[in-house]
Order: sequence, then structure tokens, then C-alpha cells
Amino acid sequence: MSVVTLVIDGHDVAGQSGQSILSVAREHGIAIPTLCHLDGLSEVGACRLCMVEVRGARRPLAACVTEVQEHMEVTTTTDELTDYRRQIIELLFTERNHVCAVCIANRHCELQDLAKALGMTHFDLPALNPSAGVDASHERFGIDHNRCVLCTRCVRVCAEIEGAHTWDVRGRASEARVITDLGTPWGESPTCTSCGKCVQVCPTGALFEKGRAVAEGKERRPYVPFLVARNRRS
Amino acid sequence: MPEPDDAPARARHHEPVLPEGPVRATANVCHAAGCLSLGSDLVFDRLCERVEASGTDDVGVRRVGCLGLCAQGPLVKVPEHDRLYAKVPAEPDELDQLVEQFRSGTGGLVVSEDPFFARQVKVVLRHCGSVDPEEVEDYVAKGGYAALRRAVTEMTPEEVVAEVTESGLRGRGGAGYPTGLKWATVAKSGEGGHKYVVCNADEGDPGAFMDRSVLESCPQQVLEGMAIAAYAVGANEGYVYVRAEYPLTVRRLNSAIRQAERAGLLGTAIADTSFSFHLEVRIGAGAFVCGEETALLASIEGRRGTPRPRPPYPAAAGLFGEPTLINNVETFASISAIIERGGRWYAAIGANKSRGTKVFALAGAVERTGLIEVPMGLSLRQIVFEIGGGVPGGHRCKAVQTGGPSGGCIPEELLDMPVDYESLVSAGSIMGSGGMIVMDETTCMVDVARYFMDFCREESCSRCVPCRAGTVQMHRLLDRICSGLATRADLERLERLAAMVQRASLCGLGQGAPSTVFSTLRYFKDEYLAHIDHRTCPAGVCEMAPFEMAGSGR
Amino acid sequence: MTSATADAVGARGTPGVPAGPAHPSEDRRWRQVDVRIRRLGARPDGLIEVLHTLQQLFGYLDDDALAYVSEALGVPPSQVMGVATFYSFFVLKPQGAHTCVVCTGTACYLNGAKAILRALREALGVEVGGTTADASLSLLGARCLGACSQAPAVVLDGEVHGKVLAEEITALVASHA
Amino acid sequence: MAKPRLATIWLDGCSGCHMSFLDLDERLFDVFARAELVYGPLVDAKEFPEDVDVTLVEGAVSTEDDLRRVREVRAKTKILVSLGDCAVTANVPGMRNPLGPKAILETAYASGVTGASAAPSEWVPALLERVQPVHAVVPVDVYLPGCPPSADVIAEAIDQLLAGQLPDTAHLASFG
Repeated sequence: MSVVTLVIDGHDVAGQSGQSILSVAREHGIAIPTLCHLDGLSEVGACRLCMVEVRGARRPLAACVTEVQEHMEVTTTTDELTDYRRQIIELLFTERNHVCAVCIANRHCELQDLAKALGMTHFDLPALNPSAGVDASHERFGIDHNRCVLCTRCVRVCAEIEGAHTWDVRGRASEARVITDLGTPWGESPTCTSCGKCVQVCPTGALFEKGRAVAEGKERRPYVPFLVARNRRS
Repeated sequence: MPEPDDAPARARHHEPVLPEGPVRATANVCHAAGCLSLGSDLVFDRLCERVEASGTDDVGVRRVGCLGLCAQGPLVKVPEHDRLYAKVPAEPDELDQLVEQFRSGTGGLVVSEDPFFARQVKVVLRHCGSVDPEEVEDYVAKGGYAALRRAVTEMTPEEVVAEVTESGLRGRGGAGYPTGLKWATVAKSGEGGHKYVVCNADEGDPGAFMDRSVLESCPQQVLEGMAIAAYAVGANEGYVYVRAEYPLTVRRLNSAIRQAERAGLLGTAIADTSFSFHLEVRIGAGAFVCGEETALLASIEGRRGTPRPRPPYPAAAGLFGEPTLINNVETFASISAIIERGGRWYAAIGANKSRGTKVFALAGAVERTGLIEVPMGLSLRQIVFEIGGGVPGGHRCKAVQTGGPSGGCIPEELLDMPVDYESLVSAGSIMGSGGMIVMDETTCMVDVARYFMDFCREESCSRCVPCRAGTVQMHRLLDRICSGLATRADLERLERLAAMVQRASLCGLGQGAPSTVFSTLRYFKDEYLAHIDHRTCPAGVCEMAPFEMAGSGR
Repeated sequence: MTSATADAVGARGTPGVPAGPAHPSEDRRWRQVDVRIRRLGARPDGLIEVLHTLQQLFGYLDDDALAYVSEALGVPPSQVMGVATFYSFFVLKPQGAHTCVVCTGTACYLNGAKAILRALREALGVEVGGTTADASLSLLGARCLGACSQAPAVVLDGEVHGKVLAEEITALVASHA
Repeated sequence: MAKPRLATIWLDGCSGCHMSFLDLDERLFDVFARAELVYGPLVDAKEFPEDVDVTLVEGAVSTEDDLRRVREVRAKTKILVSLGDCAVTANVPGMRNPLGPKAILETAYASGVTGASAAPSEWVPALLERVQPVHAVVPVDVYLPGCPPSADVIAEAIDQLLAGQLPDTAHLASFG
């Protein structure tokens, strides 16, 4: 591990070689929006919200999967990047049925927070309104696919931390859905340990604990700090 | 999909007729997919029967790969008389007459004088249509595997890389990355550990059948190129990743590998040296995105074909995490000629920064559709009008689409442009793998944009948001335009969304998805505006939808 | 063959050692599946190859088959399902006795594949990817069959029909359905 | 100078946004000191008047009647404000979109209730195939999301509107 110095938004900062731009930026209090990223899990570079401009690069790069390099010059916010981020949030809101008003995660939702942070007041693109389905067969948990953003945090936390690999993604394109086992109802899953980590890491109200009312869903996330700590140690 | 793997549909085929003594004529019957679909296997069987029945001993009948002029199959070529016979019937009486023509060198067309062939320069396709794709001996007899023998016995790996570098060959899969540079990178990667050579034969562009034709016509040539590459970069294992939609290709590849191994040209101790190279075929399963190299590797590893962010590039960490060289079929098929005749010879063909030749699948509104190989730098006009014979039915050429779903439409007024990587990019398209679709004025360019967006939307791997959801919304906007329901604001929104998807998507599929929108907007914006402002489709393709919002009735 | 992961070839891949989980049924085709699995070293990277074998033998992939592969290759069930549904070549439902594949590649699209699909959908009363109620025929679309010279192309039970007209092919297909 | 003419309408929504508007409490005195409320559920006018300066639209566009009314309002209003999530995103009314109107009516009047009857065919407006946000059918000038937007947010927006400015609502409001 060697120290790398670079410039982010005009600030001279230092990080370790092999560290991502995102990680170095956050250590220095520079905010970059993310959705699929979660400290402690592998990176997939899927939501594209953390795109930043790197001087000399032909296109914006995802900060979560781009390693810092000596003398790198990074800009985290430009009009263009903000426009892209807003469009991505808009695409997510219109892709499924995100109705904050009746959502268990209302006011504790990363998607909702991102929309607010990016100053979104409405969407021009039409809502696609698919019938994405709900699985409430599990004794303690449920999944409402209408609120899923396919960040795959649940898939990764289950495979990488819990080691059960109950979750994965089936299908592709707009038909893609997270599934348990062979698409088996969650409550009948032979591999699920009911540990609840998937529910804890879900950024929206897609995965929820039963018995909670609207806006009560996500206030406590005891596992998240644990995952962070685990990551720091390694 | 079209036929089961072992296609036993028709009974066992006749053995080729190969007379012992001197022959006056050899009927080379095309057995590539196009002609087979027109019944060339039946022609072959009947021809064998007729020749045997006639008692002559100076006429041979063989199966060969693609003869190029696919539009007019089934094709038979008689190389002794430089003649090609098109639309060959399977009627015994007519065949008897044809056999006489074969012997006397009459009828058909003279290959070297025909414009379809005269303009072509064959490097990749030099054995296509002359070797039996199912017999390794035939390939060896025509000089096959001499390049591999030479490389492993007379050259160091560094010399092989240097030769490829000097040739100026660039990846024929689309992006045009310098092949020599890629080989050198893989050669330097890893420290004596495992490395892989992978052939990307996942030809997914709709309207493209180059790789299929090459692999079905002369699979050994591709295997030889892979083996030379493996020697150059220090790999001992490799995979050919081929589409499941091409069962004949799979069959011929598997048979070619077995035959080459038996002949000591693949496997252990190649050409009696210590170099070994083991090859396996991996069959894709219908996912366009697997043409993207990291997705392809994931698929070979038995996983969902979702691309991953690069770096690390496969040259550093590829298949099973090991350094991996990935080139496409045509790139590998070019290698043996480069080693045989030298990088300098190859570099003398072509134009600008694009050296050598390129194979194209010419299709669409053109008289002579088929498989062609031309020197880089030939103009699109020469390809469409001189080789392709122009647009049929008294129509005029409106545009030429290259590069498949990540490419673009080049308008008629730019047809004098040379075909090379840089010119195509500056015109808003790409070289791509070699699909070339000619469009006439009965084609609506907005409809074409919608068609390709529909393709990209359905082929999105679903991982990244811009591609997964952005293509869906772009398709809706294009659909609105085609239906006459869009406003100018919709058009602006389309452009804004397209820019984001192009810049923010994770892999080439998403980044390339808006390219047809951009190129059609650049050259055919008037057609978009006609749909929006006047609710008319100039090409007469699109149907306008009623304006008023529908109530449910109740 | 892949010696990079040779260590992963466990007992199951070694000849002579009792192989694999119990077969889902008495069907003898499972033995062929086992042969294929053994030949691939019973490793996770053989998943797609084994799915091809299964579909070839059984015509489609059902839950029993997927669960069997999951256990035999040591791949989590959700991942097996993820792979089986990612690739459009794999089907999870029984197909019709006959198949009709309409090519929708660029050349075919421009030459009328859309009209052919519409006519077939109406005549058969099924959507693309669907099978008629009496299971006599499945209607499929294909990205590109590489038969661009014969555009528009339709493949009926493995036989390519080139330069087809909507009415013509509909009548022909209807006679199979 | 005459006082600006203010109107509110209520399409497919729960009236929560109007309740939130009433939650302005004593600040309502300020509003009515500065503006004249010419139409809305809170006043007695039967016809939507001409020459309205600002109209707050609550609710999504769900029926043929909603569509007719919002078009009329748009034609007679200088500045149209989409008030609340239903107007801005279709929100809860839009939750019927994945199912379609026929299935909804069937559930509401037949299969889902005891003493089943048929869906009414007279005296009520027909449902549209899809519930739409207001800006999908007429141009909107100001968006004020929230379910409901808080009284503070509404107060701030009205204050600026009555001062003749278009409020920047990006930092004011959020969904839900």
C-alpha cells in the first residue's frame, strides 16, 4: 500500500493505492451520491449515480469502481453530471411503482433522499406502472418488487456476508427481478436463514419487516454499521 | 433454435466424389448456411449420384464453404474453369446438363471477370469455397497450418507478436483495438501462471453473418490463428464462444478441433514441439450482450452474461481471473496469412490507419446480397453499386447501416467515403463486426431507430440503470414519434436521454444503444419532424395513432 | 481441462466415486446428464453447458432439472435460475410439437418480418414466445439467423423458408398447428 | 392594483393537500389580504371563472371529467401549480394503472364487496385508461410535491407567487 495524492473538486487529498475515488472522497467529506454501493459489499457499478469527471478520461467514470491514481484530477459535480444523476433518479422512479405516500420506507428511503438532494420536483417521463408483484410468504419479512431498484445489495449481502446466496436476479431487461432460490416463495426457501440482512441493506421499501406501518420501516439498521466495521478491518 | 444440435433431418449424405486420376472439373458445392437453406445438400447428393451414374471418372464433387453470392444460391463453383453456377436446381435431368457444362467450362459466370468478385481481395476468405470445411487434410493440403508450424518451430513468441504488430491489424469485432498491442499486453501479463485465448464467435448483430460463414467454411483457419496467438502470448488453453443459434457452426468447430488434435496440430506437442494448446467450444445461449468481452467471460464461467466495469481488463484479469486474450473470429482468421506472408505484406493493403481487408455481410435493399471481403478504404458506393449491383426494383439508395445496434445510418450523399475505422466514426457510425444493410426510400429512418432501440431494450443485461431503464423510455419516445403523438419537447427529451445513456452506461451495449438515434437525427431529422409536426411518415411505413386520450368507456 | 481450477474438481469429478445427487425420476436420460456433468468436471463453470444438455434431452428446463443441476454442480439454486432465465435460448415451459421461428434481424425486419409476425399472431392466437393451447406449435422470434440473403426468413421445424410472404407462411404454419 | 385572483381545484386526490392549505391557520389571513380566492372547494362559485392568476391543482387526472376540468382551468389560469404528489406523480390514484380501470371497477363493485352490484354507468364520469399526473395533460408552471406538502411549504410558495415570482420549489419540497 502506497499513498496516492490527487485532487478532488479542487482539494488536495491523499488515499491509499487501490482505494476507490468514492472511498477517498468520503473520507475527506466530499459527498458523491450512490445507491448500489454499500460499504462492506463488493462493487457492481450499476446505479451510475457516482459518476465523476476524471481529467483525461473520455467519459465519466463510476467513482465506486475507479481506483485513485497519482495526480488524478476529479470533479464530482458538474451541470452535466447533475443532469445525468437526475435522469437516473427519474428513470428509477418511473420504472416501477414508487408511491412514497404509502411506503413503509417513507422518509427513510435512499431513493427519496436522492430525489430531494438532487432537487427533483417532478418527472417528465411517463410512469411505466408494471405489475411487479409482492411476496409476503415469509413469516417475518416481505418483498414488494414494485419498490425494487435492482441495486442487488440484498443479493450481495446474502451471498457475501451471510453466505446463503438465497437471492439472485432472474430474467433480464425490464423483466429482471430479484428472486429467492428457484423463484420459490420466500417463506418456503430452504436456503434462507431468516437473518434479515437483506431487509437491513435495502435502500428502499422493497424489502421490509412485517408489522410496520407506513414510514415506520427503516429507522433502525443495526447491521449496516457492522458491515462497515467489517470492511474497515480487512 | 432453428434446428437441433445434430440435425438428423435429412438422411446420411453421399460421400464426396474424388476421382483418383486427373480431373477436368470439380464441382464445389457450397455448404454454408445460406445455400444449405436453399437445399444445397440435396444438390450435392444428387450431383454425386448423377456423376457416378454417368460413369465418368474426370469429374469430382466436393462440399465447400461459403462461395459468397448468397442471394443466388445454391451455388456451385468449378475452379478449373473459373466458373460459378448460380441457383443450381436439384432436378436430375438439369444436373446432367450442368455436369456437361462443368466438364466443358461453359455456362455460369466467369468468376474473375464478374464485378461481384473482381473488386474483392481475399485474405480471411481465401480458403472459403475451396476447402472442405469438414476435412482437416484438405486444409493442410492447401497450405493450412504452415503458419503455425513456422511460428512454433522458427519464431520466438516475441517475433510473432512483432509480425502481428507490423501488420497493423486491428480487432475486427468492432472497436478496432490494435491486435499486436493487445497480444503484447497479454504476453507480458501474469508471471508464468495460466493464460487463456478466447475466440469471440458470439456474432450477435442482426444482419451479420460473417463469422458464421468463416467458421462454417474454414474452421481450421480460425483454430490455427488461435493456436498462433496462444503461442505468442504464452497460453495453453482456449475457448471458442459461439452462438447457440448456429448449430452447424458448433458441429463443424467440434469436428475441426477433434481432427486437428488427431493430426497433431492442436493439443499436446504441436508440430512435435513442447508447445501445447487445448481448445474447447462453449455455446452461448441467446444473449447479445455476451459479445461484450467481460460478459462473454462471465458466460464461459457459467454465469449470467452481465458485463463488469473495466479495468481490470481481461488482458490482466480475464477468464477465471487469469490474463486472457480475446479476439473475434475474423481477427484470428487473418493471422495465418500474416505469419505466412509477413506483417509488411498485410500492412500494404488498406488505407489510413486501417490496414488489411474487412469482411462484410452485405444485405438489405441490394441486388447481390452475400459475403464479401474488400480492402480497407474502398468506398461504400463501390461496395453497394459495383460489388452489390445497386438497389433492386428501381429504388434509390437512401442509407447504409453499419455496426448493428451500436452503429449508425450513413446517408447516400456520404457513400463516397472510404470504409475505414476513423471515417465511419466521424460519419456517426462504426465499423462494427461487418454487417452492412442497404436501405432504400421505402425505409423509415425513425422506424429503424425504433427497431434498434427495441433490440437494445430487450438485450439489456439489466445491471446498470441507464441502459436497463433508459432504453425502455427511449423506445417509448420513438414509438410516440412513429405514432404521430409526439411533440417537439419529446424530441428534445429523447436527445437528452440519449446523451445520458451514451455517456453513463456501464458497457458498450448501453453506450452504443443511442447511436442509431443520433445518426438518424443527424442526417434524417426532417423525417422525425414530419412525424411530429405533420403526423406523416414520408416513407409510408408508420401508422399514425388517434390523438385523443382514451376513456375506459366506463 | 481448466487446471487453474483443477483443485475444485472434487470427489464428484473423479471417476469411480459415486456421483451426484439422486435423480428426480427413473428416466434414463438422467444418466446422460450425469455423463455430461462428469465430463465437465462437475464444476460451477459447466452450468450453461449442462443446461444445454438438459434442454436437448428433455425439451425444456423444469424446477426438478434446475434443482438437480444446482446440487450436482454446487451452484446456489437462485444462481441457476438466474442463468436459466438470462439466456433467451433456454425455455422453462414445454414447447409445442412444432416450432416456428420468425427472424427479426435487420434485413428481415425491413423486408416485412413485422407483418409476418402480426399475421402469425392473429392466425395462431398466441404471442411471440407462446405455444398454442393444444400445444401443437410454438411461435418464436429470433434475433438474426444469418440468413439475411433470404430475408424475410422463417424457420419451420428446422427448415428455413426464405423470402416468405405473410399469407403464404401463415397458411403453411396453420397447416402444422 | 387589483388583488391577484387565486383558485384551487380538487381532482382525484384525498383533499389532504387542501387540509394542508387550511393548516396555514392564521397565515390564511395574510393570504386573503393579498389575494382573492375566486374558486375552489372552499368557496361557493359554480363555474370556474376567467382570468385567474394562480390555480393550485390537487389530485391526479383520473376521469374524463378531471381531464375536461383541468383543461378548462389551464385555459383560464396564468400560473398553474401542481399541488401535492397526486397532481405531480399520480401517486395513490395512479396505483390502479398496473391493473387497468376494468379490473378496478370489477373489484370495487362486484367481486370485492358483499351485496355485489354492477359499476355505475350514469351520473359519474368514465375512468380514463390511465391515471396521469397533471403535467401529462396540460402544461404546469410550478411543482409542489409532497403528500401532502406541509403548510410551511405551501405558505412559502404562495408568498412568492403572490409577490409575482415563480418559486424555486426544488429546495422546498420532496415526495412523500
